[in-house]
Amino acid sequence: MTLPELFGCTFIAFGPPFALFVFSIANDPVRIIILIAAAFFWLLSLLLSSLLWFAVVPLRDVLAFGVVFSVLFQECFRYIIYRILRSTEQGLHAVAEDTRITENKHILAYVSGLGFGIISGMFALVNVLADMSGPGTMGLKGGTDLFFMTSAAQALSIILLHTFWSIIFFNAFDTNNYLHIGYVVVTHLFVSLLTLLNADALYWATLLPNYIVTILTGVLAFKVAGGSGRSFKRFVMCR
Amino acid sequence: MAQEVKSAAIWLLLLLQSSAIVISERTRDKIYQPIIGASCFRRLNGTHQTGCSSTYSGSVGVLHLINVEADLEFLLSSPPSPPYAPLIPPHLFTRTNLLRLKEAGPRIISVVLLINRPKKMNQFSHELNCPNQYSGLKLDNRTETVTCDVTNVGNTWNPWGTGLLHEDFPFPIYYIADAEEIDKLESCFEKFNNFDYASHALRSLCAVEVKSFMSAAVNSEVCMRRTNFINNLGGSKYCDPLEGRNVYATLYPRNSPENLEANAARRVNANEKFIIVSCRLDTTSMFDGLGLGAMDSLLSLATLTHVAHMLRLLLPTQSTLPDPKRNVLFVAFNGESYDYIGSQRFVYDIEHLAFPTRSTHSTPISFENIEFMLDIGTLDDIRNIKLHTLTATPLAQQLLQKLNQYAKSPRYGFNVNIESNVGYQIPPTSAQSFLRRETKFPALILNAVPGNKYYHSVYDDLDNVAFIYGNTSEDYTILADINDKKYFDADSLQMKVRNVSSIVAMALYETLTGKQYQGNEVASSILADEFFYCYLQSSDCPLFKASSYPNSPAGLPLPPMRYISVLGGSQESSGWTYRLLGFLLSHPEPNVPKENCSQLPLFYFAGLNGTGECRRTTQNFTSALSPAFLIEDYDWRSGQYSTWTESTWSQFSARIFLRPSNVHEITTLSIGIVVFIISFCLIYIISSRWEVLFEDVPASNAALPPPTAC
Amino acid sequence: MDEHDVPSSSAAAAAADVDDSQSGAAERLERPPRRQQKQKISNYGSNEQLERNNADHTDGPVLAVPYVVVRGTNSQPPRLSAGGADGGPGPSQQELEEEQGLKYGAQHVIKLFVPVSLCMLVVVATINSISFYNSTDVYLLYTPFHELSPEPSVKLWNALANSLILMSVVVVMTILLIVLYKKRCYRVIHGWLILSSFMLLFIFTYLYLEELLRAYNIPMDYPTAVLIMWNFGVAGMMSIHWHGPLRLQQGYLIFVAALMALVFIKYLPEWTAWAVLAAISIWDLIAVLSPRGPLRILVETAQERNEQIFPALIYSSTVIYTYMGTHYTPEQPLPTATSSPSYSNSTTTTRTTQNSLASPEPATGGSTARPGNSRAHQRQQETQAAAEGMPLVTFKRNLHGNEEAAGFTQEWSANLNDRVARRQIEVQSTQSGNGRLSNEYRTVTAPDQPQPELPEERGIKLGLGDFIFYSVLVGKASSYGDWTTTIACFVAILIGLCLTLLLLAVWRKALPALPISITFGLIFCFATSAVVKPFMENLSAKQVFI
Amino acid sequence: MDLSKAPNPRKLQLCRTYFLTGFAFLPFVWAINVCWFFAEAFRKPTYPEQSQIKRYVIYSAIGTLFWTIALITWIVIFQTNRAAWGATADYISFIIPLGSA
Repeated sequence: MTLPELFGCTFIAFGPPFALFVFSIANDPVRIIILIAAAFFWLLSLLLSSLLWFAVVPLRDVLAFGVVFSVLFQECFRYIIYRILRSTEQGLHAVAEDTRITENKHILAYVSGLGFGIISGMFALVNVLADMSGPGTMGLKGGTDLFFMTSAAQALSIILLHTFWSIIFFNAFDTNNYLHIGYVVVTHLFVSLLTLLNADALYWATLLPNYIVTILTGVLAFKVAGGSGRSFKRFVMCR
Repeated sequence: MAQEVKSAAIWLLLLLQSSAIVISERTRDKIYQPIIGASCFRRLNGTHQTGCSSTYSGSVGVLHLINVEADLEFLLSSPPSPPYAPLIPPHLFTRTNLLRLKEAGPRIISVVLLINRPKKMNQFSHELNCPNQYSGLKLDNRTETVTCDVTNVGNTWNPWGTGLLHEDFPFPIYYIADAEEIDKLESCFEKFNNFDYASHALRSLCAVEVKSFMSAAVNSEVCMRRTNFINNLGGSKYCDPLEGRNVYATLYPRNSPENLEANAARRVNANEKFIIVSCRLDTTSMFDGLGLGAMDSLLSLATLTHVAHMLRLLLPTQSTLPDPKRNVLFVAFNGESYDYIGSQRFVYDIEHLAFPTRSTHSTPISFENIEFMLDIGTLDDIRNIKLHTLTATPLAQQLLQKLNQYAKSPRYGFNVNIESNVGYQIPPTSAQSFLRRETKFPALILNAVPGNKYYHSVYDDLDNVAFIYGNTSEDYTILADINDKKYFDADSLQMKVRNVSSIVAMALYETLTGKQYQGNEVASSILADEFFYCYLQSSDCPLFKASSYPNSPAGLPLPPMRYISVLGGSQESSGWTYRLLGFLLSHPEPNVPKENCSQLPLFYFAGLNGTGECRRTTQNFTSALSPAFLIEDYDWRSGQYSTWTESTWSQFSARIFLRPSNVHEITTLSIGIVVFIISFCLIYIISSRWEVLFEDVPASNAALPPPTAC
Repeated sequence: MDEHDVPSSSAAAAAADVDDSQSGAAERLERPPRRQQKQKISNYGSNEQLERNNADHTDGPVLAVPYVVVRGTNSQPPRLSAGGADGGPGPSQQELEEEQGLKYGAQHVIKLFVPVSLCMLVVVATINSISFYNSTDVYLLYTPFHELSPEPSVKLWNALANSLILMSVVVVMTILLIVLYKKRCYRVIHGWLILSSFMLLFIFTYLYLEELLRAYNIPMDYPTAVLIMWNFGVAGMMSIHWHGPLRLQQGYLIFVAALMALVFIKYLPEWTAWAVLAAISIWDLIAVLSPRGPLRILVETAQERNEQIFPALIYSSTVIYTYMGTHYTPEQPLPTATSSPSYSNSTTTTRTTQNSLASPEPATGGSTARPGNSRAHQRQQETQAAAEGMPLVTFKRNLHGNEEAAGFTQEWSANLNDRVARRQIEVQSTQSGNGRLSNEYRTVTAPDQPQPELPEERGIKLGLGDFIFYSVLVGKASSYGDWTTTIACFVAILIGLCLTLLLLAVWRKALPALPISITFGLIFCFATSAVVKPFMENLSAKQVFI
Repeated sequence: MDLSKAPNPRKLQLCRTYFLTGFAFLPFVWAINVCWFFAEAFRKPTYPEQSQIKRYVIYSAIGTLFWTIALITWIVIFQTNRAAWGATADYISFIIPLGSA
């Protein structure tokens, strides 16, 4: 029935990540493994945070609590995976096909970030998508029929954000740039808490800032990863 | 590490003690809302399929409330975003409207919801004008019965019938009885659909999805063939024949030695004489599990029960009768609504000397044993009941005279007048199966002039018979005195039943004993009260309790289902009637201990006050499965026997939700595709020339000249 | 401007924690030529094609040879000297082997991820589309207790009893198989295998087809159905038990495993399925690792007999090559150390075009780029190189719940000579300078040597049993209608597989593939459906993203 | 197994076996044969057995095509006439659809 909606939202949310995967991950077994490992670590963080949420019965309905802690847990695990990757770098160097992955450290960061992003996006969206396959759409008991599209857009922004965050985060720890670390954690908290407004269908109040943050973070990540206005110009000029 | 372990342990403890289970709401719970109701389903006979079925995956339609005929025009003349699901109140659920909806086709009308708003309704019967039109008494092998003239609707047995029960609909019809559910539907319609019809195509509309997919198709022949033919590992079932149980009981136990057959040779005991008093046990309606048939069949069942009860109490032992070989056989036929399944089978069994069954160890009964048959038809209006016979016979004369003698006697003050009606204008009752075999068969039919506007419909309920439960916790097992009218006023249902059954019982009393009835005792209206309470309101009632095993689980607080249904279906009504007749027609056996009281004819009842008692009963079952399913390669189109089958289905369900407009869907999809393609191109470009973009960082890349790709 | 020099320094730092700084310098010194010649490739316009080449066939001696040389020289200078000093297997050898083990491990992991994921995909899709496999109404003979009572305790002991029975059957069958194998009753074993795969390919496929059509209410006539079944089954038998295209064989093995998993999901009671999963992985552990474990015995027997084990049992990421070295000697003489680069490149490029997988030769070849590589040394190296191809020993169960062991191919020793020969080729090619030769490597167009390529598959092999039980786990998880649980199980299992393969590459011995993955899978399945699911549903219902 | 390693006579033998097997109502095997040996037959540089392989491949292709057409036509005929054929259609039915003639 509303298979169109299903596919539409799937494309919106997972099209870009899929493209990223196809063009930058799929060729290199090591990257695939790192991707999945990152996903696994994200799962662990989620498990911990939901355990906390589940255990603290009184605060179950206060989603903000769970959100804050899960964000913190995620960042912790981001750090853990950072440590792990950096410590196994030598091994990776030996393992990797094309050594770009170890020469350019941002690739590791990017891959693990994408892993984080994809899995979190999936967990946020996959059940919604499954429910979307029925004949109905949102809105019978409150909620607008924009629900699905906004969820998809939101998930996309989260996926991209995770990627950028990892790039910034890893680099920040390489260079002891605490500003960047702070930036990552704060923006993550900001975005997640902002989405609390979605419950009241204040979509523009959430989507707009989130995408602004996404773009800013993207630019920062671009800079961090060695891009610059000049290089970008050249990149564009090449046409 | 240790701390982690500790904290984990603490968490686990918390988990264990936090017994509050999390109610997490899936998105689908916010999308859908279930609607409780009853669905129309598919039945098949030898030639046709009737009823309705949804599509395989469930039919979806946009809700549209029909208040006046004009609203239908909106749906039928180029609706903005079909398919629609009209919400139709009963008074608009007419043949013409339904047929128009059917013609419109499933692309326009995908679901029909019948909502329980009976304000303007003044008639509602979906049976044919001539019930059982194609079975019953036929002459010079016409396909239609001669006992009813379709062309003259006013003179038919169901003048208000629309015949929709025998139509085949391409869409499911769902009946919503509960007021809350109706409010849900209406509010949803008002909120989302009931404005600016022009823009229906552009916005999300409140729609309903009904799942009632029927497995069977075409006709009984096809679906039975497919069911019996195992064509792969897991054979699948398409339809079941309608099947139930007739309940019968004799006034006197047939325990005289010549009636107990020692050897298996089925010999008829020629000098046994039976007066058959019969009625119909079942009823039907369009929707699954609904339909009480209060007026169309329950009245006659009540009368039969009272007659049996009264005769049992009045009459002396069989040996003292002038003709000690005489006996009365009370039979309640099942499945009569579907071409006389029960009576056809009964006749078939008697022909084959298969009644009673071997298991009863009693001699079979042949037609020679039957003295005459008094069939109690519908008693819509007891003021003018007619005694129908095919031909004028002295027997009929005498009985009519006896009946009227009591009916009119000032002594009892029933002031009922029973007229005679001779000829082919015979009501659609079980007697027709007997007459069909042999027109000389002495069948007399008590039947009132049809006055039931809700024949075979969900509205033939206690309101239709104006029943109010008196709940007089009096002893209903004893006969009442003629003069006590304290509980029920004269024209209450209880009194009507009391009067009619008293008249019949007295007439039969006179017939059996040869003496006129002089007593003051008449049938008990309290029994009638309890009887109707059980059959119309709740199976969890005193009468059923008394007539079942002591402290056996009480029946549901719902009236028993009286649709014949299929093998393995709930045979509630036949079961209760069986116990009831057993209880009311039996003699107590005080000196038989409980443990020896398990084998028929001995039966252990809870009794009036719940302390069990052992009684010698006479009741039993016979199968009510149409002979058509017994005869090898029966010709399904011959119309000789009932061929009704009921399709199997997996589920009935209905839910409402918002159906997104095509515009919305297309927009979503196109946005998705655009995003997808753009991201692909973009990322391909970037990844193919990422050295350019991120030139500065990796030392090894730094020395590179720009790639030749650009 | 810190972005500019930070990464380089960090690179140096990262390099420094393994090498000394001058090695880092050497690194920078060494690499540019390679990059340059990489550019040259693109000049030749065959950029895409080559990129894709060394993308798809991640083994590329094409690139590997110079790489290894570079790394070998700068990343472990002490080793080089050690390697130079004695040709024997010093510690340097060990570590090199380890690296390569990891390297091919990485490729093998992916080569296994794909089929495992496919198998799970088939199962999950079936579970979600065909309700038949979702409801247990009929039961296996081995599970007499049907968990019908609502009591959890009763269910529990039912499940335990069932799994105990099932496991004992499994154990008996294993031992029976070992006995047969020891007694060399190959006919019996083969008959057994053929019978079981026959049943799967015909009866269960029949059932599957029927339910599939039923689920979508599609009419079909017997002639068509029979023809389809007949074709499908026979082709399957041919490609599994005889010769067939590799992809087809792999496809059939995946499908058979999926069918088997579906059978388990369908006919095992709820809790029993979980109990069996746990029990089977424990049994796997015992049977493979314990000194007298039946599968270990089987492996050793197979080893000392130099046999490869029945293809019906194992998913092989490469061709199972049956007649090694039989055709080699007549057709071409042993190439000598002075064979031409063009020839050597033929060996390499054809290896990239064939789908055979990562073989350690180029690497080891690179590592042997030093004076005095004696035959003994190479042979000994062979043994170690062979070790990383060592597959996981696993079982396959057919519907009787019995199981056969799956070994691995031992062809390395069978065709030792060819290896030695080609070893010499590569040694020669690598000896003659890296950059230039590797250029030649690339500039040469697709080779057209009629003589067949030398056999050298040593792809990792995973028993169908692992496919089956992974899929059972994921399928069971997905049968609760919650996709997050399914995904969690999936990820957990893949990670478990990764770890197993990592250990395999490190320990160099046959390992059970089930325990780690299944443990992870079970933990995540239950944790997710109990704790994470409500959390995530609350979040996604309120559209909160974390 | 891997063709690129098999000696030519072996290839020819395989191809022939597949071709002959196909006659046992096994169009699928023919299809496999075509796909599998196509490169051998047409892409590879010529070698003595190639002509035969080519012939087998072509015959297999023809056989596959024939079978495909035959099967499709039969299915079309059956699906269109199933309701009309009545009992006979039911008796040769593997799956009889629910709820339709």
